[in-house]
Amino acid sequence: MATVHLQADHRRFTGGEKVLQVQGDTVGELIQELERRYPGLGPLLTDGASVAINGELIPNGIFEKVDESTEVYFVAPISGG
Amino acid sequence: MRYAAPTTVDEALELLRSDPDSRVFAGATDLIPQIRAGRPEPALLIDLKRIERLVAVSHNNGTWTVGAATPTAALTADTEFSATFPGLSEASGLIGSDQIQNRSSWGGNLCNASPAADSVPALIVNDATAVIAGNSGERTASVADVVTGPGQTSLSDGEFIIEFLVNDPPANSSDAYLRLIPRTEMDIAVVGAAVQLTMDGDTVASARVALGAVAPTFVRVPDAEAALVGSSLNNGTLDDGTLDAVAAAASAACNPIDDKRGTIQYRRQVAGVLAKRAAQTAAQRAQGAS
Amino acid sequence: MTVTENPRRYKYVGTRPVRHDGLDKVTGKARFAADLDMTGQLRGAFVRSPHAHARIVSIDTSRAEAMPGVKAVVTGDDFADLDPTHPEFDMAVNLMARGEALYNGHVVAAVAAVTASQAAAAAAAVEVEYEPLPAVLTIDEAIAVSAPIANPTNRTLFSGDTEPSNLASVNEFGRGDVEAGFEAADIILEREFRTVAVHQGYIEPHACVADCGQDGKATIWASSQGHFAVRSKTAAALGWSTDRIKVIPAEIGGGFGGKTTIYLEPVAVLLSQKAARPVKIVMSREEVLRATGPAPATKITAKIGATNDGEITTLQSTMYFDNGSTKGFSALTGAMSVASYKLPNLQLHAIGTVSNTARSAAYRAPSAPQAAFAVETLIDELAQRLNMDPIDIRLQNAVVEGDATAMGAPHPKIGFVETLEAIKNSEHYNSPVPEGAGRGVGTGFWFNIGEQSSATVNLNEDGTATVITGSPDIGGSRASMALMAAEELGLAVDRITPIIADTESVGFTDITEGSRATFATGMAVVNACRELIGQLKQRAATIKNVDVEQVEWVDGAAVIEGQDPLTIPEITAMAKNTGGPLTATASLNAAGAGPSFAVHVADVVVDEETGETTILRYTAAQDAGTAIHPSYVEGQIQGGSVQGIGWALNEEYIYDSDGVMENASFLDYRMPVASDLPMIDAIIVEVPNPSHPYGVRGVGETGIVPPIPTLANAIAAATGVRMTSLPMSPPRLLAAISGNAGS
Amino acid sequence: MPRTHVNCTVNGDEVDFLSADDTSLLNALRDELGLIGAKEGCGTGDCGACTILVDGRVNCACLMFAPEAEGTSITTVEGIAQGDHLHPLQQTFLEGAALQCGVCTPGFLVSAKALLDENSNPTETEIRFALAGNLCRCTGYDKIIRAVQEAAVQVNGASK
Repeated sequence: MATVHLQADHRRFTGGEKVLQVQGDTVGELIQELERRYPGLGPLLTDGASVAINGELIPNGIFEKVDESTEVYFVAPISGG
Repeated sequence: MRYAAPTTVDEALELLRSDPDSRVFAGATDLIPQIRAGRPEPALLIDLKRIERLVAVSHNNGTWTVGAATPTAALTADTEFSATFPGLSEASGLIGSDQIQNRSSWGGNLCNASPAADSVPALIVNDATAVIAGNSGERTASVADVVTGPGQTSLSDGEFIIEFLVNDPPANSSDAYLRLIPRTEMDIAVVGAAVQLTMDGDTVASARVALGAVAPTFVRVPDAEAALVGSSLNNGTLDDGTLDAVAAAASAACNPIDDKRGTIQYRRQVAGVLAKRAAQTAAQRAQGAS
Repeated sequence: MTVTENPRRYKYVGTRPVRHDGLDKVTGKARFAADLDMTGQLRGAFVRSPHAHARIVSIDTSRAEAMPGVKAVVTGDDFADLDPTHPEFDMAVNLMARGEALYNGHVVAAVAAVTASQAAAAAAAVEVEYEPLPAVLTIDEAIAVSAPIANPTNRTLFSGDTEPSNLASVNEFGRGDVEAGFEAADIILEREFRTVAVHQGYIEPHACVADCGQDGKATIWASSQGHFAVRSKTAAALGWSTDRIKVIPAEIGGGFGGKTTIYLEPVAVLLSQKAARPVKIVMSREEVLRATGPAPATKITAKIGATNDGEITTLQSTMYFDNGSTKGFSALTGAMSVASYKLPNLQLHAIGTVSNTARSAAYRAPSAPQAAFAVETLIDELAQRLNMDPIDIRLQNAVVEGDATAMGAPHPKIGFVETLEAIKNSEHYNSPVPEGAGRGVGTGFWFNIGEQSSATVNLNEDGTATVITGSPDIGGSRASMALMAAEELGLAVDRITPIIADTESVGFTDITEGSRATFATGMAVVNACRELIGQLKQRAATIKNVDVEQVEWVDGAAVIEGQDPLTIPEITAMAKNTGGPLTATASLNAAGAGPSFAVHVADVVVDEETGETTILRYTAAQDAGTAIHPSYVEGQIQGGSVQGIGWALNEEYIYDSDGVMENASFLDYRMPVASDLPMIDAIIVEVPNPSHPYGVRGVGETGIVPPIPTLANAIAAATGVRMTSLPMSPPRLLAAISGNAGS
Repeated sequence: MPRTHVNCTVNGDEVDFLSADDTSLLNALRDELGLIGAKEGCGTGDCGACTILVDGRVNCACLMFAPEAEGTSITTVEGIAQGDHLHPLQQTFLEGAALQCGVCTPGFLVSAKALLDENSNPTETEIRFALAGNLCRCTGYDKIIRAVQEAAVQVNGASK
């Protein structure tokens, strides 16, 4: 279980919900659960996003462990120049 | 493309006759970029820099004779020349970087026939003459009459400029050249303004004003010249009325285009600004000249 | 000059040794891609579309193939057909058009011949029949109701839409309630800002050599920011497996993001395969400007509200970024970079558009400078209206650790306040503004990134070391790697040789981008060194016949109580007796990249009769985390500043009505020259990044962000005119001052 | 394609090469003589990466036809050190971190050498204008200017 914060783009899938409590032990499991609850949201989170966990930006972090105290933000992929 | 480096004027004329698709060059600082941009290569390129007369500079009996292929760096480094014609020296020194300065020449700058050429307005206000070689011998033409349009000159096929003649100015005379470029170097004039004038005490006795990059050819501005003549220099400045008249006349004389380097509006406005500033500088210099 | 949060505590890190690749670069020996020649090498040349948008009806290569010296010709038919959803689809289409030419300069065919001039002649002889199509050249044209479709393969990212569109991406994010924020504001400012495309402007044009053998394997010598990416992108474009391609990095002559993608390599490989000879391709400057890079043009509206005491209550912005011919994330990263202030109410719309202009590429802190132009101009105007100091209003609203970024995630430990204070306390900021001049301040932010890196460290038999990484060195990173290895091992920097290995000689490493090389690859180097130290202690224990727990590693030597220390050369000399060579490898996908903030101040004078701006003085402060090699940190700050200055004042893509770039040369694409500038005083602020063993944040990106608003604000102070479109060139500035246009 | 036999002195050595008439001197130096120090950044004389000395004066090698080199004395970046003793500019560029990617560096060194040969005590403004024909995109010029200033001090110190 973790607290997931969604961007405005994601909220069309969730009926406007911005902050969700989601079941799962890893980021990947959170995404699976979100896809189950809101079909179509999963690919957006997997393909288009890095994940910020408790403030630290983690690229490709689908196997990162989460627990009740974890705040997860899905943010857009960033590269650089 | 073939390359030839004649050592005499006659040899160069012979080479020009030998191939209708031939072209003379000095610095090639415009030619090579033009070829790279897709303009067809001439079949025969004739390098004029090995002809002694084309790279010689002399000063005899009040007249400067400057070989048409002389690098402009040699002119700006000539202290006597630069003291005599500070504006013409400045204009010559603005043609590109130090690298370009060792290649660029008055002949090339003039015959490339870009209305933005820096040395040409300054040559025009100094009433310079071009000595032109051709199949029927040498002739002379006023520099002001050489460029007839963008990329076009009054030279006939088979002709090229050998040298320029510039007379020492009368006493109490001087000149100035200013140009506007967006950077401080490595740029083509958006506007260029040259002024040459002669002072009689504090009063302007005669003046010539020419502009570059503001019309298909270089422009003399008689109304600005008329405004200057009779005006006086007080504490190093011409009066506001004269400067405003010079600026207005210069702006009115423009017939510019909008292009990647500047707008019509901008060129008109800045031509006036540069003309009045150049006039002011030339007047100060002339008064300081003895 | 360095403002240090912690006292210097390192022996090597923070010193300024001569870089290891320097000698070759000052003597002319360094080999960039265009300097490489292979036996039997051919030269390649491209056929490029003269139209901004056209259907390719037919291509007849027969006349070109019959020309002297011509050995191979390729067209789009020779390349793999990727599915439009493939991540490299757009890259592949960009390097060779299929069906439609999408911009003026788009490659439609390529030839290889014995000499460069034969190749150019043959390219001119390829006959292409085009059917011109309506072209979209600007953001406004792209979003117009009845706009023609610029690129029929474009679908709006993540929209689920199946119809072609001129929208590349549409994103919306934010927090709070912006309307309530405006209600709470005493002052509200709103402006529209426009910027045009600009180029990265690296001095080395793109170049490569490819040699495809009879075994079907290819070797590529490339100038790129990431040779592993060259491998994967080439493999994708050709439909080849990765093991068929080896990429050897040449020295790279500048990148700034522009060499994170590729334009040449798959074409060179195919030409080489067809001709069975090596093929070298070198772009001309005109090709570079017409068909690579640029950074996106933008149209940004921004509205900001604040209370009379300077608290920003809300920000609302809509940002359009023109990606050029293919989709991209530029609008999204632009909006995401609005992350410097506590904004309780924030609403950002980020819309990427597609047009028939060259495909845009990353450029140093991609998209952040355009966004900062808007936001930092409005904040400056707020300060002016509220009669506040421009640094104070920023300090009042500056984000600190735990405050939300634009996307909502909290900032880690950051140094924005410290960087603002460094400028506030600087001699420059406290000096009187020169007579007739205006002073402006601007700030910038960039995320910085981690990504994947590998490193191998070998100890040689005499105790010297080789540090092998896969990160191309675009700004002195080899020196940084050597410094961190020196610090770890306790070995003098000049006894360490840092090298960049090819794709078969070191582990996978992502592109040098996002200020990640010193951060992430540096971390891999540190980890490999720590692994080596473990081995060294073990060897020392063997030599001294003690338990390894009794060995301490102190200042480059194994220390065992009661015995003389064993130095690295003493241990490596006995390596063969103690288990063989000492080598260690580490790899990682680095998390915890530290965001970087910059604050700049400039004094300018404007000639109000000609519109010319002269910069009298410029100071740039930036949080580097820890400066590993301070000279190259300063160099990144100074170089980024000057690129931003060029962007602000004179650089611009000028297209004619047919979509032809009119100024595709260094004469008319006006990058700053030495005489345009003052010294750029660099102040390094050090607020270490807790996620890196030495506190590195990465410094390459952020420096380009503040200059545009800094100069716009300085010009406003000098003239009273707010410039809202770029470049602020003499004609545009004079028009604005004269009330003819502009502001 | 006509080829011309060109004789000249390059970095003190008498050399000769055959060159197509429309080949630039830059390409001849790089392809015929293997001197790859001078770079082509633009091919139109606008970036200075190909700067060489021809009879002691700075030129863009990309703006010269190879046959024009006949009888001249050319110095490239490869020729500015004295044996294994670096020119003071090379030393100050290294020590002052006046290069990043290094592709413009050969041109800057040659231009700066020409400046110091003529004026061993230039002002900052003189240095900036003397180097205005050389583009650098990495450094913002700051450290390049400082390295030339430092080399000038060394050159003057050595000549006193």
